[in-house]
Amino acid sequence: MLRRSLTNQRIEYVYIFLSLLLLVALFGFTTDHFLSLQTLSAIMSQLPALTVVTVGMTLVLIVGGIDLSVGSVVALSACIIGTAIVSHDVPMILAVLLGVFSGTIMGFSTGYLIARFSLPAFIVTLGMLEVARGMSYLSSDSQTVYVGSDIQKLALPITGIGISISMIMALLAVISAHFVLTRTIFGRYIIAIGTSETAARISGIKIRPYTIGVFTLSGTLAGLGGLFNLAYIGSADPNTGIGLELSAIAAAVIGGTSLMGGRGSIIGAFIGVLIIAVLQNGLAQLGLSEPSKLIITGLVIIFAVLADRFRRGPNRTDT
Amino acid sequence: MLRRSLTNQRIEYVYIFLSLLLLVALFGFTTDHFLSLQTLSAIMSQLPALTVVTVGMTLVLIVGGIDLSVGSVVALSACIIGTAIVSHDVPMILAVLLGVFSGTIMGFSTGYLIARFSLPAFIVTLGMLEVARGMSYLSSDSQTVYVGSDIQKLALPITGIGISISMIMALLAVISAHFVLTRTIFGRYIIAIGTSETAARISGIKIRPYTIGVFTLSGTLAGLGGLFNLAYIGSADPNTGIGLELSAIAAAVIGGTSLMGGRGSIIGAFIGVLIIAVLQNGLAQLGLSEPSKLIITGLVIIFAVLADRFRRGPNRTDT
Amino acid sequence: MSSALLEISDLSKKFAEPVLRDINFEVHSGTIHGLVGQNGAGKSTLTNIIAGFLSADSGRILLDGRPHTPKTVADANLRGVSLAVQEMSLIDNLSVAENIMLRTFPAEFGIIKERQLLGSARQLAEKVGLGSIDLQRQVSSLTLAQRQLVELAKAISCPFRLLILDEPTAALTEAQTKIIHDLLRGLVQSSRAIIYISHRLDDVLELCDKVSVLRDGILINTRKTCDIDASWLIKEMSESTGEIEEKHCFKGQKSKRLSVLDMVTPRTKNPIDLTIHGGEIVGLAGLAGSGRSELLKAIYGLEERLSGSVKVHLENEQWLSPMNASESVSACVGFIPEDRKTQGVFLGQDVCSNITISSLRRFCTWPKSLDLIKEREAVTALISKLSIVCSSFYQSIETLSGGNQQKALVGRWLMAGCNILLLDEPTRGMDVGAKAALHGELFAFRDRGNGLLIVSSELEELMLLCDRIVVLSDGECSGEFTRHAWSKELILDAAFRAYKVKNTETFNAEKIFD
Amino acid sequence: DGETLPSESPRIALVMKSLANEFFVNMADAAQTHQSENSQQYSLIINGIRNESDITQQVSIIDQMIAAQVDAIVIAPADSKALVPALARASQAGIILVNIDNRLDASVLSEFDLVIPHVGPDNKEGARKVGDYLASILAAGDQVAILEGIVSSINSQARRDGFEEAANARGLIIATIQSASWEQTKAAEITSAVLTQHPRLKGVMAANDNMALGALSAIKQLGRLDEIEVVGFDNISAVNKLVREGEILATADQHGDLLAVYGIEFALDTLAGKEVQYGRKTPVDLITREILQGRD
Ligand SMILES: Nc1ncnc2c1ncn2[C@@H]1O[C@H](COP(=O)(O)OP(=O)(O)OP(=O)(O)O)[C@@H](O)[C@H]1O
Ligand SMILES: Nc1ncnc2c1ncn2[C@@H]1O[C@H](COP(=O)(O)OP(=O)(O)OP(=O)(O)O)[C@@H](O)[C@H]1O
Ligand SMILES: [Mg+2]
Ligand SMILES: [Mg+2]
Repeated sequence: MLRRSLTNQRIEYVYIFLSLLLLVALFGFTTDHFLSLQTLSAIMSQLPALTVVTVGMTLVLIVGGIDLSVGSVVALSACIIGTAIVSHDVPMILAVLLGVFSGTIMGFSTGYLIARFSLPAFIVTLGMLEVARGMSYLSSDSQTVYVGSDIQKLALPITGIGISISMIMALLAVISAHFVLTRTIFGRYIIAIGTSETAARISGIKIRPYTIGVFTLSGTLAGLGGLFNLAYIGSADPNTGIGLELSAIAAAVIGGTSLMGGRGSIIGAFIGVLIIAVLQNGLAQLGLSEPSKLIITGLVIIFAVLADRFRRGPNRTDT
Repeated sequence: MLRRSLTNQRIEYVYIFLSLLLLVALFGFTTDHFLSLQTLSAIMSQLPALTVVTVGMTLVLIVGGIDLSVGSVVALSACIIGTAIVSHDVPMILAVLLGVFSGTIMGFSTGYLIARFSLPAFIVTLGMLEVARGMSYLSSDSQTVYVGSDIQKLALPITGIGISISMIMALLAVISAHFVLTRTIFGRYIIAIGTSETAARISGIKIRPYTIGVFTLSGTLAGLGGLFNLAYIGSADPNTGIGLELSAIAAAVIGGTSLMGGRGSIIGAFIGVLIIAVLQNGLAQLGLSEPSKLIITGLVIIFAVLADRFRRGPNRTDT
Repeated sequence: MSSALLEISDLSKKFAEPVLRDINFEVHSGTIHGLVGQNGAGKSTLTNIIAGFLSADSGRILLDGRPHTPKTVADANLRGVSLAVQEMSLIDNLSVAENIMLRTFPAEFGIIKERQLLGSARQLAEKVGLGSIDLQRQVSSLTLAQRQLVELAKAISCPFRLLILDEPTAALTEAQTKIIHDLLRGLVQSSRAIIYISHRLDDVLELCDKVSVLRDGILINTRKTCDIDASWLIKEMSESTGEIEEKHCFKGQKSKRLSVLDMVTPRTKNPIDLTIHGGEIVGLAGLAGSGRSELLKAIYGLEERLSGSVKVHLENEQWLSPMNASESVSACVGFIPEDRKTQGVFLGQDVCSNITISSLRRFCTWPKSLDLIKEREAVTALISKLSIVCSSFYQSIETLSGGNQQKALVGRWLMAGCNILLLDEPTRGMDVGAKAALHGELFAFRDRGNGLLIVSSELEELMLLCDRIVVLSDGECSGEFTRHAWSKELILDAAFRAYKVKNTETFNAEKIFD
Repeated sequence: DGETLPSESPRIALVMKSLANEFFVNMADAAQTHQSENSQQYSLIINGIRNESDITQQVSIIDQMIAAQVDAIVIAPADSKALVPALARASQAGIILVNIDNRLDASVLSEFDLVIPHVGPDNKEGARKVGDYLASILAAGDQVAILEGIVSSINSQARRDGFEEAANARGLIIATIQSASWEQTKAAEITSAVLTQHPRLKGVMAANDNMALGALSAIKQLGRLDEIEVVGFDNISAVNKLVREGEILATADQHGDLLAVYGIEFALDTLAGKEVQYGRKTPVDLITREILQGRD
């Protein structure tokens, strides 16, 4: 099991990693300064929020769900932290906990609705997307809340190590989620539930706590994403994170996660995040017009799943 | 078959229709002028675009796919028609055909990619969403193209009948799609494919042409939606239709369509469209703040699927 | 004998490893040609290739003397090849009538003629013995047996030259099987042929004109059925006699293991009481639709219990009362469902995780992480103990043959340390050898002092395995027999009892057959 | 019964581009305050659209307001031409119209024989002022980048044009113009990429303050706050603070609060039968550190 799964996975990673390298090489050729430390550090500072959100999304996809609300929850968490610090003089640590916890609560409510009433996750989280966005406008009074440089320390590279606390936390999230998925009962159970709920129930797995658990995790990670976003920009914008859910899903799927549940890889999803970040950065360095950027982004997404298909062979059919 | 399926379906409609009436009554009580002919005519003039897009989406969902690109395709079609008329002096009929046909082509390409390479529809149409949006910026030079009142005649109520050509066409689309779904081989086959692709293949149904056909239809209907949008506004906006796909999916699911494929109703989806339109209209007449509107919209969506679940009983599990 | 309708030469097919090797095979017009072989021998693969669902790697197929290389099932249909598959191809969201007529909707300009559809479907349904079923029901509401009959009706709905039936009677009772056989005899005319796959060798010998034996992807032998008998077939299939000595001695201590008290399910009329002792195999017999599966699920905690309870007895006079599946597993009760594919195994996951899913706690080390090496060792040991045929334990479970999938499911519960096992149709669709092997495992399980409750539609199987047989009839308990005090007639009589008592005049075939 | 009953006070609808954007929220707040101070005189319904450039939704809102039989509509149009046909419908229904913020297109108005009073600032002019100020700090030949909003939005286009004019007039070199869709995060990402590609960049001109905030954070991240100046537009409170602290060089204030109030007053005057035909241009003020310190 150990040996083989490692080899299998390594091969999966190799292919998608090659796509990433190809993209990097492409931008290296077409721009002057893409292959530079500065680009690396720019990309690194953009990664944390999308990374943690994608980790949560991957787990949700594996258990057979989907979470469209993450972008709004990121905004909600950022606004709660920002408003707490600025308008209510809450100490930063407490404010951060409050923000992340708001994500936990949103995730738990979503999971509870889905698991308790067997509702379609797509629609429940679509509703939650609106609700969380409305709440983030409410909590910030629809204003951009400037928090200042204290919180930005999270996003600044630590001298000596060269990467920021946000990034370290995001990497920790990747590693622990990978561990949970491959080496714990929780991981096996969510894979089983995502593969076949009936078979999982017959095997003695309780469906509800695991479904709720995964959505709660995704909400919490989105709350953390809000913190990282806030730390990156230094101000909380209730309009942030629109469309983030689609980037996260794209990253997860490019990284080999199935939208049908039961199959997915955290490391793959992280490489998917890197691909998206490199793409955005490279296109901005190229300075292409907005239409061209959109068209290229769309084509790269399609190309990435196409490449994945050719690697995997045509047998597996997802929706 | 005939008698039986009719009875079943009628019951489904009754329940969702009651939700609609409840909503109307609610707004009737809380606002002064909601129950008026003007409100009716305002709603009627907003319906056609969302209606045809939802019809396409419902068919796509039934065949087991999803189409996230419809909003962008609506914009693309509107921009192509607008630019053709204004900048290239193309006769209106020809321009309209061109615009709708652009939707057909987008739909066909999407369907071809999905069916030929068995790619996940979610990701392919996510890519197409970006591509079509980029193309609509390109075709309109990122400007709102003012077309004028000629094309608006489509959207104006015909004296005597009281409804517009757009609306008549949209209703025709609803009726014919309902007919196709319930009374033709094509309809049965897409239900079969959506229920189980393998079973359909073993039964001797060719999957590809039907999948491609349904996506092409959805693209064409989105193209038509672009025309109706253009006719409603009188100008083509390359930014129109953002998020339309989510409204269309919500309408379809509220109307009883399963996101897992194989089950759905066009009439139900149309009532779903009405619910969404009534909700928007009523909230605007109430003049609530933006946050409250968002939160109410989200809760209504969740409540609608919850009500549907209680009616259907807890057995069916969708994602 | 007339000329060859189907001629296959040097056909090979490989998945992960070769599944069919240089098959040479002929089917003549006017015959019913049997195809037998162990689980995984390649029967379904071969027929799926002929029917266009799979493509061969090499070799040649001639149909009517012309090359036959269908790319899709639809292509093969056009050439007159019709297939009824083992894992059924019914569309749950369509009605019975629509499923039957799926290939040949009566239509004008693509618009379906409803009346004609119903009429034709009715005729076909009657032919297969589904005479009085409501054709407008969704097929998802049918029992397995009914679904199998619908599948058959669907296969004969379009004009065919070659009809391929992959285990058409696996879920049917004897009476239903007889109707089907009569139908098939009538269908074979001078220009048609039927390929008939079954593990019921007596059926094959009785029905078919010729029979071919597949073993490990090689076509070993083709004979006329009049020249051979079942033991010859078994020998050819497996190179061994496949006989198992009956170990029907109930030698366990008579301690109660599981008792069911006043169980009422939606289908039952009267409360049901049942006790399983350690070292005992209890059978649950009854006609199709009599509510056996439902009772089993209710005991396990999957199905709704209207009232009643289950007690799992522990060593020290104490007992547990599991309310749902996960509590049952904690109480060391295991369940293997009748629908292996959708409810039993996790398709797409490897053999290893399919086996260990219910016993992961055993492999947990501090801090809550799985010891993959320990897991691997345990699974390897189990695979060799149960002799599950797979290339490795990380092979995807859906690529295993049905029999081996079933063994893996038994393995799941052995791994979980169950001492009570509930099995629903455990050997459906399994060959003689695999069946015997599974039976051996069940006996061994019993002999370790564990209790079993088995539902099977094959009375012979129950009579071979069980120490006691409880009979359900139309949702009520209509008899209980112990070994040596039963006979086939007595059991059948009990199985029919509720239907007869209820209304002797309107006692109709449907009640029995559906 | 579209005409007001004598006993009923008139209902005015304020239709805006967004209610999720600080500029318009301030506008709405000011209008709300005005209404509560004059609650005898009129009642107010405020609506905004979800996405600043979703014209369709704004047209729907106008139709909904016609259906709600309001007496006057004060609108900040999301597009100068596209809204006119819908406003013509409103006018036909006897509703008084006032145009605030961007000006509706004169030629299309005349096509519909409409005269709608306008109260509003000149976005392009404002952007030019901000651009000029940036240029006065930088030297001719310095490189600047422009961040525009959603490319098809008229505000974005006007401000971009104003920045461009100022830069060209003062000899600044425009290194790149890219859209960050009005968003902070996107602006930060694009700015860091642009800074890599154009290491000698000296200034970033953002078409709104949120994008300016994003650009600022990217610059801080790279530790180049001393070398690069950022200007924005809108004077939202967060940026106002940063201008004061000297991190952002300048922004522009369009006095959104006044806009809505002026618009409502126009409408009330018209309803009262006074003749108000003319537009009223509102000021766009340059906001810099000196100016703010001067005000204190
Ligand atoms: N899609 C697949 N991928 C890989 N291997 C497969 C696949 N389908 C079947 N096999 C393998 O091919 C072999 C033959 O399978 P097949 O289903 O033809 O056997 P069979 O004779 O029909 O068995 P049974 O009696 O159990 O139905 C088995 O070992 C099986 O594991
Ligand atoms: N004659 C019938 N009347 C009413 N319901 C029936 C009948 N036959 C079957 N059913 C329904 O179908 C299901 C069949 O019950 P169950 O599966 O427990 O029967 P079974 O004895 O296991 O039959 P099978 O051999 O077909 O699996 C029940 O849920 C019941 O609701
Ligand atoms: Mg088989
Ligand atoms: Mg059963």
